[in-house]
Amino acid sequence: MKIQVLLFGIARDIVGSSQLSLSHDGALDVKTFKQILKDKYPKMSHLSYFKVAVNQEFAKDDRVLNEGDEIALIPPVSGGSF
Amino acid sequence: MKIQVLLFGIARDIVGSSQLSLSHDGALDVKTFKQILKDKYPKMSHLSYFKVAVNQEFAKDDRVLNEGDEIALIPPVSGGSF
Amino acid sequence: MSDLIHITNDILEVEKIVSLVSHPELGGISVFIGAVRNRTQGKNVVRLEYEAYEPMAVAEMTRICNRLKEQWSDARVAIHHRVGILTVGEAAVVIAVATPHRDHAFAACKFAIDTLKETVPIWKKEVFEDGEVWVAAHP
Amino acid sequence: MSDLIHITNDILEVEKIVSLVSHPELGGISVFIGAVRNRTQGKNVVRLEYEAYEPMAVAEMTRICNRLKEQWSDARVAIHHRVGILTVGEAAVVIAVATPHRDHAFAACKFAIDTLKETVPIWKKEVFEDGEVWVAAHP
Repeated sequence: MKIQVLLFGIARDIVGSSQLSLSHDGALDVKTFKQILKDKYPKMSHLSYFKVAVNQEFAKDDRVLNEGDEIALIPPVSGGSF
Repeated sequence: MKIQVLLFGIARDIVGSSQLSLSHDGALDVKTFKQILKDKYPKMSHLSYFKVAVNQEFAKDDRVLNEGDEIALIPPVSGGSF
Repeated sequence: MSDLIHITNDILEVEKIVSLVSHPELGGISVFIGAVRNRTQGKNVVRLEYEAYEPMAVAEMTRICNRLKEQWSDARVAIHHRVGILTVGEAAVVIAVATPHRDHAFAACKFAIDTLKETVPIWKKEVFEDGEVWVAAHP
Repeated sequence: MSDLIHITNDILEVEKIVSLVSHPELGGISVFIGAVRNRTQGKNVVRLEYEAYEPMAVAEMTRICNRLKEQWSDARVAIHHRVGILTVGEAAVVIAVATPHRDHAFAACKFAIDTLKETVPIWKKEVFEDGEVWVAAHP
């Protein structure tokens, strides 16, 4: 299975690109997907957190990703400066 | 003693004028002043309340009025329409 | 009467009032706009007439700003109130409060309008198609 | 993207956003303006860069409006967020909520900005004289 991932903010800076292609054998849930990213990009583990959005909605850890889903990494949003 | 009283809103409508002159023998406190007004203008008793301001500040019942004070009747302010 | 505290016959311009309190170190601005409503108790309001005991209204608004700054010392606040004849939808009062963070801006702005409605000597007459009434005058 | 929910590169005009929610039967309007602050943690901010995952940001803002109207059914709400390069003092977000009475307007507007700051995928990079940082990215 092959998925495309959209990257924003610091996640884009860490990966060095605004999109990422990922191949995986068999079913892939959000939890595993996040672990793969952390393994591949250790700096991801240093973030306060990051979430995964599937088709423009936040997805839980057990959500299974499918080819054709719009998948995005959501690093921490803008925070408390006002 | 003679005092001038400024009237606004419904108090002005009740009295029929935006100013009122009042003569009184001896010391006059806010409480007595309010009673005189209610006696003279019974419709004043039908208001939710009215307050007295002396020199642009709300005055308590025991405040003594003096000639030369800026005295005003303050009927209920604009209330809760927004 | 300063720029920050103002009673006027003119239309209130929100953008201008906000600019009076905005400041590079204050990131949260809470604005309250009190507008003339169409219907009270099922009657159509044709227009409203606001009347102020102006020098005392300015004094009370100044006291509100001072009390507000006792509680939120880094706040900047502007209170503009309109008087005269207003039509439905127009703003009667605009309050803008800027603070470093947003929670204080909301709390302080709410304090200002709540206190204004209790203490500032400004009266509102609602004019209907078939009569008129001083708002809140009677129980 | 409707008029009420909007992401734009242009300067946010408060008056215009307020006019989107104002209505003859809604007397209380609470507006929140989130502006770019000068200093965070003692450093001078030269400029800010806001970046949105735009379709999802619009979807999240729409969800906020829907949840808001579940709780305050007679509210009208507009949320406009700016993206791109902003300078100190400029508004990054403007939220306007109109309700019949003011308490609801304040509560609903506060709900909207609190939720927006948690869930809407918009990121802020602070650029200082000597570097830059994605806000809130790290613990």
